[in-house]
Amino acid sequence: MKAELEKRLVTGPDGVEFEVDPLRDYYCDALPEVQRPAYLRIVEDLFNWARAESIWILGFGTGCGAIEMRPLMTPRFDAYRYGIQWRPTPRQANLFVISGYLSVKTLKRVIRSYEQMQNPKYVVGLGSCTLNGGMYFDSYNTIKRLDQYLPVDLYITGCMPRPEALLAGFLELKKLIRAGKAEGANQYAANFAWYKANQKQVIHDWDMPDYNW
Amino acid sequence: MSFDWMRIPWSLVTLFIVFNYGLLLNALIAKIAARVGRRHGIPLWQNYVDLIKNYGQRTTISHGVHFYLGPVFRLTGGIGLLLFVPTLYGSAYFANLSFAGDLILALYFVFFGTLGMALGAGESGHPYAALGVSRGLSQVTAAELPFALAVFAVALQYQTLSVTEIVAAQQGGIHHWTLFTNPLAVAAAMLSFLGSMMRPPFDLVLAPQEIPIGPPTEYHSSYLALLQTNRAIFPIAKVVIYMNLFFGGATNWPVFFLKVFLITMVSVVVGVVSPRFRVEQSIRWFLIWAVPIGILAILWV
Amino acid sequence: MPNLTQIALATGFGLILIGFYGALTRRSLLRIILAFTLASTGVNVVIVAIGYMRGRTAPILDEAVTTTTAVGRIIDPLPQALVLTAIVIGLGVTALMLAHAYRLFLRHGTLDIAAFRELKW
Amino acid sequence: MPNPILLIAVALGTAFLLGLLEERRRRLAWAISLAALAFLSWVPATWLLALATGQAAPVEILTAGAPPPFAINLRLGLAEAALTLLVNLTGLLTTLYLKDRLLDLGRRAMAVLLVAVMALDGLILTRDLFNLFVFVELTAIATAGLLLLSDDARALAAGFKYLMVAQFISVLLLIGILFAYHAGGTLNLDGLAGAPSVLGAGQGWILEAGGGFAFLLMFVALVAELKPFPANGWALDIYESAHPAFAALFAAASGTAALFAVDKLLTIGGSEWLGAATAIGLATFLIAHLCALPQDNDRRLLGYSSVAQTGLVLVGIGQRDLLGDRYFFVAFGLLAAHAVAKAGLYWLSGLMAERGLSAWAALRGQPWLILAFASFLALLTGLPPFPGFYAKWELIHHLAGADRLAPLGLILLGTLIEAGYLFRWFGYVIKRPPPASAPLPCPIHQALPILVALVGAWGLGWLWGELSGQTQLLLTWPLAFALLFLLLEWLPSWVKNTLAIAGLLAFFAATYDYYDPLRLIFALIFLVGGAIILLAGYATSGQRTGFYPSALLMYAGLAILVLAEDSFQFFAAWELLTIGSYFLILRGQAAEPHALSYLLFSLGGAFLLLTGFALAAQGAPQLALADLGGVPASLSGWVFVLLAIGFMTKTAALGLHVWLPGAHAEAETDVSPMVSGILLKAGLFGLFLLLMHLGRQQLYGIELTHVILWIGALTALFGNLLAAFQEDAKRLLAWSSIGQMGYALFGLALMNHLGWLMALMFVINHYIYKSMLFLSLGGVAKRTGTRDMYRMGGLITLMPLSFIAVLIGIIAISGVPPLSGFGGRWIFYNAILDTEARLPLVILFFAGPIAFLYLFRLIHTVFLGQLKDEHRRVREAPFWILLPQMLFVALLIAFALVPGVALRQVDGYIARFFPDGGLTWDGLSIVSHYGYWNPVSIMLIIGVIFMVVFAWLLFVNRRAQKVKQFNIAFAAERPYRPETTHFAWNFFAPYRKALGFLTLPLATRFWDTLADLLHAAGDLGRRLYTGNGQTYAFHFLAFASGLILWGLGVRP
Amino acid sequence: MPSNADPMSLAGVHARLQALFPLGDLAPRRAGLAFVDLPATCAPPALSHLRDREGFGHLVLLTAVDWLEEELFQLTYLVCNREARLDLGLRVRIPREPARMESIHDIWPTAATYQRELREMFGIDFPGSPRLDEAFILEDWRDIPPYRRDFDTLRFARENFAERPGRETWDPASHMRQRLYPEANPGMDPSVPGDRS
Repeated sequence: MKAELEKRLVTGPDGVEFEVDPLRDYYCDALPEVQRPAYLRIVEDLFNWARAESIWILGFGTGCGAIEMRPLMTPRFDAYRYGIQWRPTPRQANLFVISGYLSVKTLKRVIRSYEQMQNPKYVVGLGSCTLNGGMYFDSYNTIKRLDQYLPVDLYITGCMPRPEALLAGFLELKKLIRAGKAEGANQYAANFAWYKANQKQVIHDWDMPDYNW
Repeated sequence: MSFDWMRIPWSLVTLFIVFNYGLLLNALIAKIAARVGRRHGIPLWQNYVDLIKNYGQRTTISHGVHFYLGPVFRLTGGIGLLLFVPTLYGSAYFANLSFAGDLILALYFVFFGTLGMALGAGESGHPYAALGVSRGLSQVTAAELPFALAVFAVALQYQTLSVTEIVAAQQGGIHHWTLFTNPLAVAAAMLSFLGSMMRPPFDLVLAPQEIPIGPPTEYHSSYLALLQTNRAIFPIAKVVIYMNLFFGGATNWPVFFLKVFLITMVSVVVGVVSPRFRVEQSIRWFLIWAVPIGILAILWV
Repeated sequence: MPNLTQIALATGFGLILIGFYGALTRRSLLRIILAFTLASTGVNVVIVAIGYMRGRTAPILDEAVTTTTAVGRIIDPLPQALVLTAIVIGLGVTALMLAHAYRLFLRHGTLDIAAFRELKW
Repeated sequence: MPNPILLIAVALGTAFLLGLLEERRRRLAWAISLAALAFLSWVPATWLLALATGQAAPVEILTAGAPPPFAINLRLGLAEAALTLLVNLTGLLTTLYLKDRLLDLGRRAMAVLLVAVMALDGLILTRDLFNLFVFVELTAIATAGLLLLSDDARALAAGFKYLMVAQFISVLLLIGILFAYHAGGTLNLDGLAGAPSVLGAGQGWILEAGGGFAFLLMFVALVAELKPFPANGWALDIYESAHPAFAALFAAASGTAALFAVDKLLTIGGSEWLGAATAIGLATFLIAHLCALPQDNDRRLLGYSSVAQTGLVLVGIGQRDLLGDRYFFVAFGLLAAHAVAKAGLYWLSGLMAERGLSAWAALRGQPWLILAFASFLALLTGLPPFPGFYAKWELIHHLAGADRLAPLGLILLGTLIEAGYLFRWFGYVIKRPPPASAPLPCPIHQALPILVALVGAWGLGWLWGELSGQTQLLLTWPLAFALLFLLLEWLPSWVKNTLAIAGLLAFFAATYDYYDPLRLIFALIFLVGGAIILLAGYATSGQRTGFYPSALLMYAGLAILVLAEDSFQFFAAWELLTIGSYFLILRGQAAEPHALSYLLFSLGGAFLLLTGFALAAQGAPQLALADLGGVPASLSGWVFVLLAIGFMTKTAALGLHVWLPGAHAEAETDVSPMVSGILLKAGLFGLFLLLMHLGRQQLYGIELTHVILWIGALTALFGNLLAAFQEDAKRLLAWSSIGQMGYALFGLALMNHLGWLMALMFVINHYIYKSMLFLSLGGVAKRTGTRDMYRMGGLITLMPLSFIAVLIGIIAISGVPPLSGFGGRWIFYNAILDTEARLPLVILFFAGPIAFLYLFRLIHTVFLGQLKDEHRRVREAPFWILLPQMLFVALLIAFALVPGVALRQVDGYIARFFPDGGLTWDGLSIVSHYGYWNPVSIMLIIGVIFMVVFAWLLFVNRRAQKVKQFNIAFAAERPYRPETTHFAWNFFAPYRKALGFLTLPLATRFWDTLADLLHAAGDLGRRLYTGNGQTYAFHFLAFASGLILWGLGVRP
Repeated sequence: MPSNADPMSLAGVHARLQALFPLGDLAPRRAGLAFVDLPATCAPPALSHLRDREGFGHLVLLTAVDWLEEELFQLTYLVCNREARLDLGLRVRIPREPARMESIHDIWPTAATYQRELREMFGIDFPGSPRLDEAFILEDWRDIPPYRRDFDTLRFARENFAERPGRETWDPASHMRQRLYPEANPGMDPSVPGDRS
């Protein structure tokens, strides 16, 4: 456990001595709940349509696929036409594109960012490395199957899929969202323990709260 | 001034019109900027979709009471600014709630939203938020100076602080506009307009490439929706003030739409092609270029 | 031939100046005290010289100078009376200075005026 | 009535009687000498009473039964009675003080003491020149003898040096007397004074051969007794090495006698010598004060001070022709003040073990000794209600009347320097750690003289109040109430607090109908506002000694200030509130240097006010404030400048602001709001009066109000700008006060209706929100133990009420609409539309938004951001500090909603000075010539919109997950520690890069170099006294020959 | 390739270096690049000599090779002389078990990162190198350093990471030939998964 996270005794300005436990005091330790959709069917459909039409991707390039996302911002492919744009903070993003091999160290950061996104959130895995380890199938450092650790809505195959494939994938994702079948967040919340067990099996020094709000 | 209750529904109508116009105008401007980069650009209704999506988000987090109230202050600032200034000159319906206060109220009410938002961002505990606010405040103080000078010059010229009277003085043909009767003041005001519209070269505070989007870093889903609503209303309200003071106000809605579009295009045209200033460079730029023109304006009147 | 008062006055003032010169230049305490006594004697000479009138006698009323004729024959008696007190006072002050000099010598072991400079600035 | 000759006879008789006693009966000898001295004091006391009440006429004592030319005569008039009483009383108390020393030295020492007192009495009473010489010599011998009382071995050398100079003096004096006798024919003073001469009456004898030269010699000899500048090395050595009791006698008694001797001499010398006496007095006064600056030995410092004070009395004597019948009141006022204070201070010095100035910190063991020490310092520097204050007031007014501005200026400069080193010393006593030695031994025979001196000081203060013909300060209600608290120190603090609050409110209620609308607002802020802030006093337990007298002294000053009709009351009130606030600020933890700089700036300002009032009064004793406008045009420019600078030192205008940040930041939690919220308004009140009466003034063609306009604008800019760069919360608020005062100054200088209204709005607003902010930040600093903003953070959850107070405060300061700050800005905009001075507006427009910078920085770094570990268990601020804040919040909101309540009458009142451009108050909205403002509807609309939007957000975002401080999107990483994630240090780095060059501390550097120059001059000056007796003798001769050469030149 | 007479050539450098340190012979790889062996103790002085005297101012890389069979680690310091466009590789052999080598971070500060990586990946200790034991890529790694040849990555991957069943590997050449010319080589159904070697 890192030095700054250990429990420590602190004396306040008025001499009162008390204990500070960083993991309990600095982080909210609530667990995620399953969020049911809106009451009315029609309202949920409207929201799903809006979510489909305005996909905000988190700017977090994990592997070699990130370079494939850049052309989408250029005039040739222009993802903005489909209501897709990139947001710097996970708070405001609702799509997390895992673009390539995911080392254990990056997985830890990916989990933290994923958990900081708000409920209807989707994960798209790019390339064969997220599917089955790809050419790093025998690597000691990369995970082999993404959906063991994060609820993945869509895989776009290819080593690395070209921007056209990405656009096709996003359109496919839109269909899923509009159909209401992209409930990865609820799935993550439902079997949270299973996901967390898998993650901890691979990430040994887990110096964060279980769910990073 | 007796308070006739009819003003409220009419001002809500103004609010609705301006809100929709704001969303469409922002989308249009985004498309123009895209077309400059030879990109197709977002569809015009995209802002609506983003708004609905953000309102539709199921979970939110809250860092504390004032974090929760930040966007409320911001939106109240935007709506208030719009309603305290008469949108259409001469029409009994669209003079909004301008009876309450005059130009000074509008000038200082701009800071109400900024202050509330700054406090909310501060409470999020994110260092980028505080850093963004510090940069924003530094830039705004320098940007406000030429605008204050221009407003004072206009007040001196027309010997009044009431917006309605200023617009009244500019009616009757294009040559009565302050643009022509007091060009220096308008020049200073427009330079300061560039600074307050958060577009390059002065968009360091909210630029995604800088520290992630400054103050609203920790805001998301319904908070962000409120901020988006404000981003539709607040720029229009500010432009309305510029229109009323310097460009002869609007007597009917089409003229209003046209003038607001053209004024906004000034900052868009400059913004699309220019790089980004650091904060001290923008402060120096304002103090070296915009303020002397402002001083000339108040001396010349 | 300058008359007697001028000679007396000259000697008196001469003595005073010598006394001042001695007090200011000599470093030893005793020499300074001596210089001051010289000056005070000079003053006494001057006092007496002022009271002198030509052709008059000492102000002693006896059978030679009766009280009635005295006013025309004697010199002005007042300075001479004053000089007595002045001499006594001079004596007192000199005695005190000698006592101080003695105690200073006991303590510092030297009589040089420049040695007693603890109190300065 | 006892025969005055007894003064000499009893003293001499007892001295010889002591000789008859055996050696071992010392206690009896001591008792006898005490009884003798008591009788000696009783005689002149009865005479003084009789002469003062006119029952007796001055009496001539013919020693030999024959009229003067044939025998020596002594006179006992009013002056002589008073002086002999002073001498004998000092002698009595000194003998009492020297009990132990006398008992082990034996009866001879007592005899010498009695002879010394007798000689001094003789010096005062005698009218015969030679007799004068005899008593001078007797004093010299007695002094040299009594020097040996001291246990300091260096006294021997001092005694010898003194005797050397005494020898010179006696030589010159004797020759002078003889030649005077030769020329004037008689030794009697009255004879010489009236001696007819061929050229007319008066000092005819001087015209005889040698007469002028004789007088010159006598004059040089007697002035040398007064320790004039070059020739006072020996006096300083005596003061340093003598036994403190004897030094008291030497300073008080022999100084007095010598001064009266010179006074008698001057009566026969003609008026052209008065100029010489004034010049010598002034030179000694100034240079001695300068040389006292670098001193750190307490007795030598007191030596320099007494030499200087003697010089001042000599100046008084030199101005006798100008003062006329007030001469005795002024001269004896200065003399008595010096004598009592110096005696008291030397007696205090006798108690101290070490000689360092900070060793006096042992005084803190006995609070009444601190009161004595403070009274003596106030007595010396001439602060109210002591005689020195009345005397200096008369002296300055006469000097101003006769256009003698050089001596006036030099006297005030010297007094300022003296206040500097004395109150620096007072700061050491209150603040420095006491020496490790045993607590202060204070046996009864040493305590009694000090007590008598203290009672004497206050008695003289009362007496001089009566004699001055002005208002008797001690009997004014506020000051009496404040002094009452000196007696109530033993009560617990909450009782005293209740009393103080009740007193303030009662006084306000009693004097309610004396105020015109303008004064009413200031009275409200001073008294009722003060009472509200005093509520915070309940938060501290214990006795809090020293707080309530000083606080009420300040409030007394403020109360009298508002009610003052004439310049005397105004100036006395100004000085009272200055001293009171100095003692208040000094209580702060590290406030010593800042309190001193505050006092010096305020006293400097006060002396400018004094000069201004004196010039305006043109010789009259005081000037009614109402006809301040009636000053002739030639003077009004200068009066305006002097008074304006005086008032601007109190409102910390640019250049005179260096004291404010330190003073307000280092003061205690509930003192800061008093000093910042209330005291700054005294300066504004003064400026209001000034501009109301004098209006626009020209000086050499420059429009003065225009200059103040620029000063106001620049102060606002630099105040706000520097506030943005402070790291210490209270310093940030202090700098912000400077900025706000700049705004008020600007409003005042606009010289139009709305400008003054804006200034008043600022006065009210600034009081409310600055007191609130200082209280809340004081509470936060008390709880978190630090004032540095970057050490705090995230306190919003732990101290919500303080947060609300600060939030409301910053909304009000920034001028954002709903609250009253906006009212001020609205009136400001309407005001500037009327003026034609445009350029300062640019600076003020720039200063406006800068206020946002430091306001956001204050609230963010303290309440928002990351909560540090050690602050996790911080409790809310104490209840009694929160209560005033909540009162202020309510006050602010009420004032925002209905500003009319406070401003309506004042608006009418100002209309008397500026009829056009007023506001019309119809219904809820306020309409001016240019625009309209409806506070209630603005608040309503904003409230409604806010509630609607808030409801909408609540509906949309019902279940927000409450998260803690590290749940932030920190680039997918875990934030390291709260300290590293709280952004507070160097908050406006880009601003510093852009405008950093404006924050160079030029003013501070200027004042520091000035202070260093004075110290260097002092250090250089004191090098003159090399300690070598011969050098001192040479100095004396140089002084004598210089004076003689000058004298020969002036003789007609 | 000018003979060693030309001072600027690698041979010249080698000759001069030979005079100072017990070098192996020069193994030129191509024009401007050669390798030479030298004992471990001489490496740091040789490197500083090359840097200060011979103008080899740029440490291109520091890597290691695991000679499992000879129980040796071979460290290669590749330095480059920009002006003369010469690259010289110094090869040093250190024993595998007490894998320790003198740190050269004081000659080149960048070497600290290389040494930190070698420490994590090979387990070679460079005493005195700054932040040597801080996690570089592998956080909280509990197995033997992965770059060592006696570490079986495939086994580790299978044990630690969840696999997706049904993964097939096709030889790309034959697969494409089958896809493009199905008639030329019948019987090979491209869709049938070949077993993995």
